[in-house]
Amino acid sequence: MEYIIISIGFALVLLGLYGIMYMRNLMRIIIAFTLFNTGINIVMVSIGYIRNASAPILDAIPAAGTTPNIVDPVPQALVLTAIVIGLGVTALMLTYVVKLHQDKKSLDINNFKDLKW
Amino acid sequence: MVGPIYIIAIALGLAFAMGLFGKALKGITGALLMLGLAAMTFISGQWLWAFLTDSVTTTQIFTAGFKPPYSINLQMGMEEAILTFIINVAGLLGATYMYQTFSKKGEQLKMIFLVFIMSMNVTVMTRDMFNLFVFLEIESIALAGLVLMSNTGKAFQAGMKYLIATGIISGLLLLGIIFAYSFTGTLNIDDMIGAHLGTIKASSVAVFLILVAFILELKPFPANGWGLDVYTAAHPGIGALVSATVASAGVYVLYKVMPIAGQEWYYYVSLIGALTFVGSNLMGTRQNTPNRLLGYSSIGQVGLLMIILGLQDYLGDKTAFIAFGILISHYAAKAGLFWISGILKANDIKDWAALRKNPFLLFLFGTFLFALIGFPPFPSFFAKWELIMTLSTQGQLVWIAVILVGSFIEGIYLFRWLGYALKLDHSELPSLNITWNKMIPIWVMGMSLYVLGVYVTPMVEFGRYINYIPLLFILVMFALDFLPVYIKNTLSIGGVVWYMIDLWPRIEDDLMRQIFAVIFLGGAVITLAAGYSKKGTRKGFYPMALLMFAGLVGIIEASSMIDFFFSWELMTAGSYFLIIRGKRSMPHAYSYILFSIAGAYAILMGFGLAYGSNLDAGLTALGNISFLPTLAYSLLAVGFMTKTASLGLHIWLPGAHGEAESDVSPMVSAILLKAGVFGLMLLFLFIGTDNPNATKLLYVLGWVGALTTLVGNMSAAFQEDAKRLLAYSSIAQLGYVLFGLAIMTHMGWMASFTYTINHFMFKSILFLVIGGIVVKLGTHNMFEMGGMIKKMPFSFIAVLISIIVIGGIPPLSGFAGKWLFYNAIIEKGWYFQGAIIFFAGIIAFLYLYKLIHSVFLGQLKDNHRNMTEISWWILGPVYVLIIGIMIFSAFPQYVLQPIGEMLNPYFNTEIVSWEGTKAFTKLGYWDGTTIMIVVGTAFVLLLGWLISLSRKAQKVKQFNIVYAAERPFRPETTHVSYNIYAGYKKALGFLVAPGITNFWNTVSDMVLDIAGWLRRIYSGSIQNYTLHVIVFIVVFYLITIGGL
Amino acid sequence: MEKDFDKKALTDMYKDKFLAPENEKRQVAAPDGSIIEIDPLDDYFCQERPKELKPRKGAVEKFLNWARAESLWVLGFGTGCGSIEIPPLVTPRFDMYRYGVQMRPTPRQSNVFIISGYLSVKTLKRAIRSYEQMPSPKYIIALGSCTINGGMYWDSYNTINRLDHFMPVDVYIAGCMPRPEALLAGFGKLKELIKEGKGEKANEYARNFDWYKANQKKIIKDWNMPDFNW
Amino acid sequence: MVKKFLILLLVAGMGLIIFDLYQAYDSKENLSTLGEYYAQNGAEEVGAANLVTAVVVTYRGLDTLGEVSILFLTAAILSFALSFRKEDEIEEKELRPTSEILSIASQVLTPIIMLVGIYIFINGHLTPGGGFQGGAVIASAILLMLMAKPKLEISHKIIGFVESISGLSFIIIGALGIVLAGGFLDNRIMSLGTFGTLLSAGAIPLIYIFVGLKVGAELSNIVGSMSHNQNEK
Amino acid sequence: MDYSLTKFLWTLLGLFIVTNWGLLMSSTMRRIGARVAGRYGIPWYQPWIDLAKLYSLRSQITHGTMFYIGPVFRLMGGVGMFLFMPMIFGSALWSNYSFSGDLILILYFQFFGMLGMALGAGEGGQPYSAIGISRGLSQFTTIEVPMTLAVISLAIQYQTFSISDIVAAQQGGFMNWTVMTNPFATIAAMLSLLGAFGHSPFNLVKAPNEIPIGPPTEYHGTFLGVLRTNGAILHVAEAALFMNLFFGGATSWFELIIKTFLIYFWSVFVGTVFPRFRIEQSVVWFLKWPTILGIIAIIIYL
Repeated sequence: MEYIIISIGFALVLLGLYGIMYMRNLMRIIIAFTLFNTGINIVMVSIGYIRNASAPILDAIPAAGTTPNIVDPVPQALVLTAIVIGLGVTALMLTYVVKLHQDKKSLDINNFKDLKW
Repeated sequence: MVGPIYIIAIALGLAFAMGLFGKALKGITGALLMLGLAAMTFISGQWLWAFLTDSVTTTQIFTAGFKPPYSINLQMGMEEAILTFIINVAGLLGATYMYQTFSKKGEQLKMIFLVFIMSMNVTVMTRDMFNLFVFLEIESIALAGLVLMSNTGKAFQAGMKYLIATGIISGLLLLGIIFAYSFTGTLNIDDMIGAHLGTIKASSVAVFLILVAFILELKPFPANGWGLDVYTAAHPGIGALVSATVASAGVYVLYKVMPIAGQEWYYYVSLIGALTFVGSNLMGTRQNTPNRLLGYSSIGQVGLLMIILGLQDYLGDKTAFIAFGILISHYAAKAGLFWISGILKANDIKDWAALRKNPFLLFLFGTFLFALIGFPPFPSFFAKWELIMTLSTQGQLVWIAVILVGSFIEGIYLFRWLGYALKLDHSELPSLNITWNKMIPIWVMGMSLYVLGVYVTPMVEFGRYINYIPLLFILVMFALDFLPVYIKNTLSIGGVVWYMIDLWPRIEDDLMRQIFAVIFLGGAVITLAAGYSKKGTRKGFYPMALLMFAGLVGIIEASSMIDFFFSWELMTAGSYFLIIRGKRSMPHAYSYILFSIAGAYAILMGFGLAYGSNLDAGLTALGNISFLPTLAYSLLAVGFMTKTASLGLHIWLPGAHGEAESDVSPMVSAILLKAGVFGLMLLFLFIGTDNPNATKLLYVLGWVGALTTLVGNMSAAFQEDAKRLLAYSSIAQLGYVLFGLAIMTHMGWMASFTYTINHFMFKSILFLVIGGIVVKLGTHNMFEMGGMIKKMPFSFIAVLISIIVIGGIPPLSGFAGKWLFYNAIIEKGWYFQGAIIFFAGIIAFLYLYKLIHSVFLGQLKDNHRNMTEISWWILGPVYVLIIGIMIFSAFPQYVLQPIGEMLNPYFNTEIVSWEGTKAFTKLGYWDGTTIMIVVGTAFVLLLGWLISLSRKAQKVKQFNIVYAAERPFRPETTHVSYNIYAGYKKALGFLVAPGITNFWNTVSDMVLDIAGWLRRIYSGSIQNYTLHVIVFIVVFYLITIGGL
Repeated sequence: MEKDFDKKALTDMYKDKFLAPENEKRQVAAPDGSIIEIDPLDDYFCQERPKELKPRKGAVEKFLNWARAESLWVLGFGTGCGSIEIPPLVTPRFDMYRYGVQMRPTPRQSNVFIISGYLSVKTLKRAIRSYEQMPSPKYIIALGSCTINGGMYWDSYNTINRLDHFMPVDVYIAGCMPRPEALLAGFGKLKELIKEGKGEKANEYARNFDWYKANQKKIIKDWNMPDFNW
Repeated sequence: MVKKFLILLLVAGMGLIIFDLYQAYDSKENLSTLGEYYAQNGAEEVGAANLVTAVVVTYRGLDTLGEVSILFLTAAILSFALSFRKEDEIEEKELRPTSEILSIASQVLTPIIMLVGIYIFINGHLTPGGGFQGGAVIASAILLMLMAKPKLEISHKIIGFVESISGLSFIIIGALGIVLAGGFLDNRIMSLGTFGTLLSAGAIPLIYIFVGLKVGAELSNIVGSMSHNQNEK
Repeated sequence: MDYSLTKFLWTLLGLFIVTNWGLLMSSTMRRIGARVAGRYGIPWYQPWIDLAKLYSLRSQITHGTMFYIGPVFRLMGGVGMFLFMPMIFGSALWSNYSFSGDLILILYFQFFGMLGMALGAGEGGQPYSAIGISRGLSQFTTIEVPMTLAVISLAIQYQTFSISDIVAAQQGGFMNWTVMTNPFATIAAMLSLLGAFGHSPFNLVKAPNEIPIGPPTEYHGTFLGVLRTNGAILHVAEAALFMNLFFGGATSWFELIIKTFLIYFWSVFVGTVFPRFRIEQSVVWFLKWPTILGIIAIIIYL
């Protein structure tokens, strides 16, 4: 199960990368980027997964020396942060796209080569 | 002490609060911003001070009340203190600089700015991997926001590229972190280091991803197009911060996480650093947009830092000093440069000529550039020194070469830039409108470079011996630059004389140093005295001239290699500024400084080898190089030969000396070149006579010297420009000196000394006189002169005596050199080199005659009819020198005999013995005094005889000549000067075909072509930049883990 | 010898008209910006008049005259068709070196000027210049009848008829053309004259300088040189 | 074509790296050191039933501060970037009126959604969810409003006020941790309370309230800026 | 160091002899040349007459100080060469002032006169002079190459630069002369001598009708007299130098006269036979065969 999930995550990462490199429309690039991000998030979550364990929400304080059968809470916490960061970056990218579109009335990346060499 | 955590609290609290005050209290947000940054600076400054005074040790700051690895912890140590301090200072100064911009564009920018600075503080301090990631993201998002400040299409594009690239990088970083976590079960960096992830096959991919992400954050070549665009398009105030602080923080972060990967990976970091350093600088050579150029340079510097980080195993405990020396120089210089760029708002580095409208800015600009290159007294100089020395103790020659090559390439564009700023026409450029808040940050950065330079000096071995007194005097002269020439001149001469008196007791036992002290400082007095002929204030001349002389004296005084090299670089800098003062000197000063830097780096490497062999930085280490001695000696010799302008390395000289000002030419020709001679003498004395490692080198140098004289003299004969002719003559004369030294016998050295002394005197005379004439006549071209003997008889006599000396005609002192040479070459057995030397000596007559005939004899031109004698301020010193020549000619024994005795201990070869006024060798004899008497008597008798025979000669005018029964039409058509040796050129001109110039031209064209070709990878397309990043990752992966 | 026209009017007429352009006053700018007035004739040429140089007295002068006579250096300047007669003198057949007669390429080193045939006005100017540039004592040998009365060119529009109106002649060699033998004979005559102390025509030229100049200027209309060419 | 091939080649290369990662990945049976510590001691130390919340708010509180900063930054950048433009570009665009269903449904749903959001962040230490999630839900309510009434002008003043106050409070609570408890962002400035109740886990609910408000405000701000910008096209 | 009046007078006497011998030699050579052409040529005493005439010309001009001093320099060059050369081997009186310098001094003293001539002619403002000098200097540079090689070869051979010592080493029969012991150096030097004397084929410097007599175009009267005097001295001195270096020196004035005559005759002989070289041809010529011979002369001692 976890292998499938992590594979999906990895596949999304690769797909995202391919999209970023291949797409010419800025919006599509951003979508590819979110795919990429999502893929990573999936991988992160699945890293913390432990077979047959429950969510890291405890009903009671565990007795000393015993470990409750839960999945690793750390990747989940991390992925929370990662998602928010991804959100911020995506929002920022969209802002940029808005500005770029205002500037050139186009979303084709080939029109944005003013800076080179 | 205030805890570093408050840096975060203050920054974020203020940022949040700004929204609260909103529009109601708009005015206050600016003050809040400054206050907040000041507070952050204070906190980190306080820690830094505590560390500097050793009152604290490295402190861990825990959050949430739990110990790591369970919670995030920050660390405040010496390194963190320095970095947070410089980041915050840059933030404070940057905010000061952008104060108006900020208040115009609303409070959001201020918030973003605060968070931006804060995030870098945290990235430096945090010891948690994921936290590092979070704040890196904050940093890059804030930066993307700040880029928007420019509100231009280009800025949007740059920001977009930046976002996408960093997005991919951070995604990969995240992958790496999570897998590292999965392997180690911790997110704490120190724990991860303990886990030795890099060595385990399975976890090495995670390490790879982390490492490559942090490397990519540093914008390695070639995956750095997005970074460059940010530099180009961002507001220069932001560019300054990106270059100064983001790069610093990024480097430190890499330094922090590198141990996770382990030492196996360091090598690759260095490799990427080298690629970046060289590649980025190489492409910078084709760049004309100032901000982008600065971007290339920044990336290059970061590459250098990556090299250093990667080599930290070799560098050991010196890593910190070296890295910080380079980092801080880069930091201050880049920030200052970006800020200056913001003031100028120029799109082309050629427009930086507008800097001349504000001398202070120009001064600061120069300071920054020299700090970047690594000139003394800036910290980067000492850092580079330590870097090279330490690397060479480890035998890392290739790294030394890479670093020096990269630095040299950096010099190519930086000095082109400086030249443009110093020389290009700025009449049509707009004048500068500078507010105090823009000026203060630049001043702070500029001054801090000097202060830091002096501060770190004692940290280097032997550094405490470096003498800063002359530099202080120069600083005073800078301050007094508004005074008129005669006051400054008197002060300068006074300073030089005072220093001479001060110096003399210290070199009392060392005749060689005494001779060079007289040449350098006596020459200084003489050439400076000629400066009285100038009017006005002559801005900038005196500090630079004194800088050069200070460097020269420093070389004499130096007891250690660092002292020597320090002075050597000072001299180079001073002389560069002197040379570039000429009207058309820009390209020549440029090639001068490039050759000088290359030479200096060769010397540096040579010193490195010497240091590496002995672990001793004293000059005496040169005498005992066990590690690659031949290479070391060759490098040192080549380094010194760039100053003596030996064949192959001479192409800078004609232009540089020819186009310089009239009293600068003698300084750089008669005096400056002797620095190279002094260096060679030192080197050869340390090499010793029977050093098996240097035999071949000396043999080659002998040939080089001989061919230099031949080519120099022959080129001089075909010159039409009077000062260039003299310049080529200098090349040739220094060829003699080099040849004599390479002979490595008592007599060869005597000859070299004789030539050195003579060349000092006659070339001073010639350049002073010809320089004065060139100024008066308003032309360099000899064929436009003529007939000056009637207008300037005293100049004529001076030149006549000089050329008799150059020609080696008895009875004047030039013959002494020739005579010694004949003896030396027969003794040494270098017959063919000797024959070439003498062939060249006779060719000298061609240019000597051309010079004196074209200028003084022949037909007087119409527009020179009212000429009068050149200034007595020039002739005065000249006649002092002529008296010197006469004394040396009549009583050579008083000079040569002590020199001989000084040389005796060094050589066991045939010596020159003296019997009163007569010199003996095994082969022959020579009596200067008697010759003088005999020739003088006979000459007077013959002259008397001729006068008695023809008393009544009618004085006639210039056209009273027989002209095939016709009469001349114009003086111009009657003056034979242009291409006077046409037949000779036809026969032997092929020998001086500009092959060497063409060679260097081809080399530079090739470099520029490669750069132009390479930089096409930066096609401007977002996708291409993404591709570069991915290519970089994949290739790096294939090389490291894939085992390619 | 007097021609039937008003010579003063003629010289005045041509005085301004034929001032060569290069002799006109002009202004040039010095490097320092000041303007310099150039008067070519005065600035480029020495304007001194020739002086009469008295011979020494007695035996010294006699010895020197002998030396001068035995060392006749001839200016290599062929003025007319007669110049073809001079080169044979150096051939084995005539071998003038035997008599101490040598050719020199420059007037500064010559003593003897052979006016070898007719003189066109143009050549006259050059001849005068060359003659004046020779150091004194100097001698003129006039070769052929053209130098005596114009010869076959007596009514030519641009040759002179009587050489001694323009330059003092020491020896005339008549004929059209005289052969090299005659030239050698002429040298012999000249030697005699010098040895007798009669070779003082240079002084005569200086003495009657104004007269010669008036004659020369009357004929030479584009007089573009100083009065005496040193 | 060459480029396409190159891209595929590069993706293949990246695939190689990822394959390596994949190979390195191993299905886990046990918690990692860190996870184990949290599982064993998290509830006791922090008092939060939701361990993820414990980690997010307390153990890795600095990260959370960073996250908040990121959203804050994004909002600030957006409102900054989208506010300036050349004057001539500003022109009102005719918009199609929204459908009846949407406008009426939004009036009904908005308060409910808001309430759900508040619930989520108040109970963040007990149930799945928290400040970010709750904030996002609140923002979605605002989005719904905006969709229903495109001309709606959201009061930046109020949003900004909420945002700043909550942000400042977060910082102040964090700083109080240094004074009153073990370190910055330590939640134990208040009593941990009874495990599993609403008023437990020290300052976590407080922090989450502020975070939730702040996130909600920031996201609303973002959405509002975007919508405002779109209106002016 | 002998600065006595006796020495001075003897030297003066030597100078007088040398001058007269030089004049006689030049007229003799011209007579020989004339005989080759089938003429009688000048009388043997013609040079003296010419000198007398030149010194007694009445009018004279000068272009300036250097024009005036130039010939003095030139004469000084010739006289100096004489002064610093031992003329007669073994004679203290006829060794002149050669104790103040060796062979190198003499080699370099040649330039003294050359420079003076060049400067004096230059001040004349006469373009022909300058052209002549430029040719002369150009040619001179390469003339000196085989000469230098030969001198180096000699120095290796005899291990001395002292002329007296070189002559001493050649005593004891003509088989000891350098011309026999070191023929390559001798030939190289003798070829270089052709240029030094400036006879055809190397007389483009003074091309009489192209650039009227070259450097001395403007010189006349006394100046020319001085130059001619110098020519006489210089020719003998140079020939004597070659005699000392290659032909065993001279033990008496008679021997000196014979040897210098023959050496001088060598250049006249070549000059009578060969036509004139252009300057770029002569420059290259000296760098060819004479230089190669010079190099061989050194190689045999390596």
